[in-house]
Amino acid sequence: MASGKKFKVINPLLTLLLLGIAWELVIRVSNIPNYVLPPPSAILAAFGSYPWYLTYNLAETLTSALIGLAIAAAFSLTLSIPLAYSEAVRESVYPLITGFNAIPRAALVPLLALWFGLGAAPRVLTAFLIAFFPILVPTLTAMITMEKELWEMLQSFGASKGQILIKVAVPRAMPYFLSSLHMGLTSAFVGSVIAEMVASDRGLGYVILSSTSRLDTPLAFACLILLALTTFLISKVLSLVERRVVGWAYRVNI
Amino acid sequence: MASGKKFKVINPLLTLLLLGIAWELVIRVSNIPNYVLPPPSAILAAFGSYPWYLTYNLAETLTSALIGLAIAAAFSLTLSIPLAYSEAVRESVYPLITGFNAIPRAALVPLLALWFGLGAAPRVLTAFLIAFFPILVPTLTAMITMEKELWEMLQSFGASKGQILIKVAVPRAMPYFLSSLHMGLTSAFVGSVIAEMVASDRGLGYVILSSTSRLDTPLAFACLILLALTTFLISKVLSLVERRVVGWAYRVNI
Amino acid sequence: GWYLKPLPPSTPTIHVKFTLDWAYQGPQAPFLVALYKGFFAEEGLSVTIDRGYGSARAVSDVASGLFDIGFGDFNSLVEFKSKNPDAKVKMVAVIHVKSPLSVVTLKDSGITTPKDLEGRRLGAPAGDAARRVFPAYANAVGIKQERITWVTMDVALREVMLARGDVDAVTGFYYTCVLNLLSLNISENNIVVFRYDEYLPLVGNGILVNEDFLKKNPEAVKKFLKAVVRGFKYVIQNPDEAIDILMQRDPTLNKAVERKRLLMALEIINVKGITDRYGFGYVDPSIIEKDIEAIASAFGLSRKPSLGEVVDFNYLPPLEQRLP
Amino acid sequence: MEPAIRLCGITVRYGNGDGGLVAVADVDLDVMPGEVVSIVGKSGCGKTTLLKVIAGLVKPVRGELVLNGHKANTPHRGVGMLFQSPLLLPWRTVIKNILLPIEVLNGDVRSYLSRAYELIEKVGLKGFENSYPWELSGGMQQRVALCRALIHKPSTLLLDEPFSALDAITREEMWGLLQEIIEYERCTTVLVTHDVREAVLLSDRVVVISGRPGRVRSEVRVDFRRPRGLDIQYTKEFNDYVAMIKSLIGD
Amino acid sequence: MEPAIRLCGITVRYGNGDGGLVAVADVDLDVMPGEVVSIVGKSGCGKTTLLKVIAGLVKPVRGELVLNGHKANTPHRGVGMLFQSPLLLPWRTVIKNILLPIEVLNGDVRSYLSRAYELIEKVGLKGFENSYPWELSGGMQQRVALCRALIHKPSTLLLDEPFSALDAITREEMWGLLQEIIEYERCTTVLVTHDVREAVLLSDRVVVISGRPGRVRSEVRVDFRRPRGLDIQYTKEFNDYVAMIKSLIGD
Ligand SMILES: Nc1ncnc2c1ncn2[C@@H]1O[C@H](COP(=O)(O)OP(=O)(O)OP(=O)(O)O)[C@@H](O)[C@H]1O
Ligand SMILES: Nc1ncnc2c1ncn2[C@@H]1O[C@H](COP(=O)(O)OP(=O)(O)OP(=O)(O)O)[C@@H](O)[C@H]1O
Ligand SMILES: [Mg+2]
Ligand SMILES: [Mg+2]
Repeated sequence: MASGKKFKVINPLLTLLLLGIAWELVIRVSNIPNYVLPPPSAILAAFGSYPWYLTYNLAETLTSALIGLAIAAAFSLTLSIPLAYSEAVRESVYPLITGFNAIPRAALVPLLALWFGLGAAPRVLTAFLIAFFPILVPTLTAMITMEKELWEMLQSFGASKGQILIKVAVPRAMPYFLSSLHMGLTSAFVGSVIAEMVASDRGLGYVILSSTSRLDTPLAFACLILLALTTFLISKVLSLVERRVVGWAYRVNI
Repeated sequence: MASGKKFKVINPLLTLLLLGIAWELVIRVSNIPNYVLPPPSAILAAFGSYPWYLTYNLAETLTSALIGLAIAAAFSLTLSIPLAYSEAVRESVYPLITGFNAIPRAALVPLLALWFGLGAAPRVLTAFLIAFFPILVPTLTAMITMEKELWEMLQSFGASKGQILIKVAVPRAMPYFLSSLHMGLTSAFVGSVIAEMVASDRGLGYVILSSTSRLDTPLAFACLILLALTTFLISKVLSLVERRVVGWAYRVNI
Repeated sequence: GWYLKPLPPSTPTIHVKFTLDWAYQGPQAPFLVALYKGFFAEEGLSVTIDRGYGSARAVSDVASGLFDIGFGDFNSLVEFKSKNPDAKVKMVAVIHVKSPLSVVTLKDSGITTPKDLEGRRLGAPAGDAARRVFPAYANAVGIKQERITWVTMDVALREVMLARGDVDAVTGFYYTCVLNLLSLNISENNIVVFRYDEYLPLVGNGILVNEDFLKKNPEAVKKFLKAVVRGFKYVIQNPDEAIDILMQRDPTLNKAVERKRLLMALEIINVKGITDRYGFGYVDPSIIEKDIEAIASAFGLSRKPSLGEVVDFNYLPPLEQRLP
Repeated sequence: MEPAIRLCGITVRYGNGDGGLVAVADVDLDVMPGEVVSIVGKSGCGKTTLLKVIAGLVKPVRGELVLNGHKANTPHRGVGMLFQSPLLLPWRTVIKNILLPIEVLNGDVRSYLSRAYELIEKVGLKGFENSYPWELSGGMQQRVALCRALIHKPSTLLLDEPFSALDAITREEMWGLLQEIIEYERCTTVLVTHDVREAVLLSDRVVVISGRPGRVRSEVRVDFRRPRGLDIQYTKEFNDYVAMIKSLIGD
Repeated sequence: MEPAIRLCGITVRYGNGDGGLVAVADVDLDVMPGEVVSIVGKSGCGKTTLLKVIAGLVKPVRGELVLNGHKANTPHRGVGMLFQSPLLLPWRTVIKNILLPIEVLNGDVRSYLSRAYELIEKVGLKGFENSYPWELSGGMQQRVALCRALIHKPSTLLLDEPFSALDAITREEMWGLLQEIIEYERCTTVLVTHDVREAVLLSDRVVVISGRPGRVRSEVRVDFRRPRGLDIQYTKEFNDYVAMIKSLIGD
């Protein structure tokens, strides 16, 4: 048991390590220049040069991403209930949301900055705007594919549509809601970073932009990898929460 | 019945129309300048000025987005099976995918362009890279939350793990797979547009970028709205397919 | 007695939101120097400086009131005013008295004169100012525009594509292009620069002001310009200290590269024959008229804004304060 | 006295057009307050459908449902229904599954807690209060579902094969429990069952349905005095009833 | 002759640590090839668990499962199992649900089609071949599950309360069908049931399990000659068997 658990954490790190070594070797052997793809060693060196600066900017990005995610999660869950409640609402609102989501949020950030100023607001908002849809879709699907038999069971003793949703559809959708948070998490990070690229002078997005504009690719990669690692860790924590909260749904040990 | 169906199509269009009128009024009343937010009338005028140019570029974007989406859908479905098959594989690969997804794809497009040239490849690739994760997550969740009882039923007559996945887990996940295509669709569009902004001289992304740089905000908004409308329509078609293919899952008429 | 000396006027400090044209780099140092050395504070201004996202976007950001003052491109201002006559933005000081716009290529490509560009592939981002003004340049030099093939790409790809030979030349600010090429290990004498200002009377960036702000705080604008001019003069004297101040904002910068970038940028700010005659911030209106003319025809503008619509030099400090 | 449940010419159709199927046709049925009526018939004859009509879950294409003198066509509070499959929620423990109706009816969950524990003990599941449904055997799940149908003291009980997954002994215990509850809480009860002995033992009237489409073939009034002990099963009268009803189903 | 199924000292535990529950303890059982053995016992005594052990679905913590002389501890082909709930796939029609084992076992679906239709007709579901499971009544679903368990001509049949949702008449028809199949296809059969009459009528041996943890209390050999008609139910011998087994369960 214990060794199994350890294995779960070590395994992806091992995969990562192997990937890193392969990457370094390929670059050394084939002599690919830094600006096409920097080797892990150069990226590590970039980490080493600015540990505090990167940490500070990561913290900025992390904060706005997590706040955006939290709002997105709350919003999606709340919105999915009325959407599940009424097919008419769903039919009129859902395609609009889908359409809205096809608009590249990067194009909207300058507008958001105009409306909400240059503070944290546009970053949190962008994170939220990108993250909420991938949380909403699976949650809503799980709600509206509820088995008819369960529905009838609750109706039989006089439960209203709303109560059925709250008591059955929502908990039934929980495994999907929680697993979609992984997706929402990555989206929120992307959102924060994009917003930082377009309207901010802090956060990893800013660092990426300013380093790429100087063609300092290793530093840009260091930021990207920092983002990936952070998300990876938060995602691991999320998985633990998932197994705790909705373990009942994962009874098959595939 | 018939009137009900009509209602479903009219409803979102009506919502849209009302939104448009409200938008126009707000701008007229509050005197917001065009470059901050153009009124719908100016956007319509932009449509009118370049109908063929916009159509041509929309077709470019549409093509790469749809190809990217198709690859993403096929890839997600294919990948979800081995991921569902083995917890070890899942534990080592899934967090890496999550981490990778936190990397803003916008930051990777220049690299893709360096590696694959400036043609259609980076656009399709970006669409694919953005779209596959939101399809993978709900599909995989549906596969691995399969009821233990069904699992045992198939095992009882000697089905292998792989067969159980193919015969039960995959069809059971279909409603989630298909609904996630809505999300994948919007993501694929965003991906194509981002790539066109960074490395292309065609497609709506290019038009958005060049029109904003010419301060032609109404044209940029016309592109954004064209994107939204196209996605909205494809999303409607997807919904029809969904009801046909996985109607069994939508037996509760909420 | 000395104690009767009048107190400094107790005007409340005025807050100014200022945007740069681009990220924190060498050329942006003078503004940071003015802030960190207290030049703004001495004028009773409390200034916040934000990075910018392109010298064209600074125009609309100041016009919309997102910022009170900004550092942005004059040519973009002309286009903006032409399309939005009511827009509340004006230039009160021209800093780049020459334009940084250029075509940059490598000796290896065999291009030695601008005419050689014919039949070649030029790379640039879609909205790049140098690309957009290129028709005027081509006209002035006598290049047949139809014979140029444009390749659209992101800024981040521009120099890399040139270095790899995917394109034969690129357009952009000469100092950005040259420094990026150097960082790709291209040797300096392999780089060829054709600056537009050799053929075209163009200016570059200047101080943009929101007109509502200007109306409300004319004195503040004057004080702001005074402090900015001090900043530039200080930077010319103490480039190393300026870079140190810059590094406080972004420690990941490369000191030597940014110093070089600053010095290259100063070439179009502190120009022999112009700046030592007119001082910082001022350009002969006849040159500006010609600039407007060139932009109007290159961009195909339907309406040519008048001189008074786009510039107003009345807020500049007196000449003696502005001389280098 | 007004009947608690009155079905008038109920016809139910599933699906429409050619593919449709008439599950139940022209059914008339009155159930008096406090009466226990059993519905028996072959598999697929429409028993569950009738029960769902009474619960307001299935809309008849023709006919009327009248409850206590009022027309009804939507689900109504005060019904306790046990479905043919247990339908327990996998994320809730046994006790929470049982308390679900109370939560939904905005009842005071606390004050029903003792009733819940009492019911759990009576159906023989003491010790499994905090188990999850998937940790229970089929018969245990069915008993949990029974508790859930009873928890809110419904005035009308609709039971669809409540004891089909139970062995003879546990089943007899459950018969006792059900009689007790019907007696004390004066529920009007409609019971669908395949066990004719169960029908005769528990009910005042047995309705025999013939299949496809389901119609009322005949009704048999069972005249035993209440409370009925399990030993009446061995009387001749009882076995005569059973034989008669079986033959009615068989035809 | 070697037993087809041999259980040696089987003990099953669900969960571990303090919260765990021993469902079945030290069960020994031999089933000869072609033999029909019934398992009876109170609800929750471990019958389903034993069946799952034989199918290889549940791993005992102690004891051994030997099939045809070979140790086994994983699910094996050639078993036809009917679970306590129908477990039909909602996205497949009746006929496709029934053909599922053939698909999985890489059989030639076409050549089994006629058998599928035959089975459907025998269980009385002709006309419902292309219906979806949720369009069927509970008893109809159970019969579809029975067809699925039989479709691939399994050499071992494991039936968990196969007829619990059926009325007496349909049930008797199914008894006939099952006897026929056991006879012709010589299946080794283990049947879990609550209906003692069913157990006596169908099986060569009835095993009585006592509950919590489940242990074999006693075995009763039923000595009727095969084929057995339904009328043996009315013989005194038959009723003696029933009474005896009932009393064994009751203790
Ligand atoms: N949702 C449905 N859609 C279509 N047909 C249905 C549906 N539910 C039931 N039926 C059909 O209606 C008929 C009666 O079904 P019902 O469930 O009422 O039978 P029943 O008497 O309860 O049978 P059983 O004793 O097997 O439970 C059956 O032929 C069945 O196929
Ligand atoms: N997955 C499980 N996890 C924990 N406990 C279980 C699980 N499955 C069964 N049990 C427990 O094991 C015991 C025996 O269950 P089993 O299903 O074998 O009973 P059964 O004899 O089939 O009863 P029934 O006649 O009611 O179907 C029960 O007490 C039950 O609570
Ligand atoms: Mg039924
Ligand atoms: Mg069981």
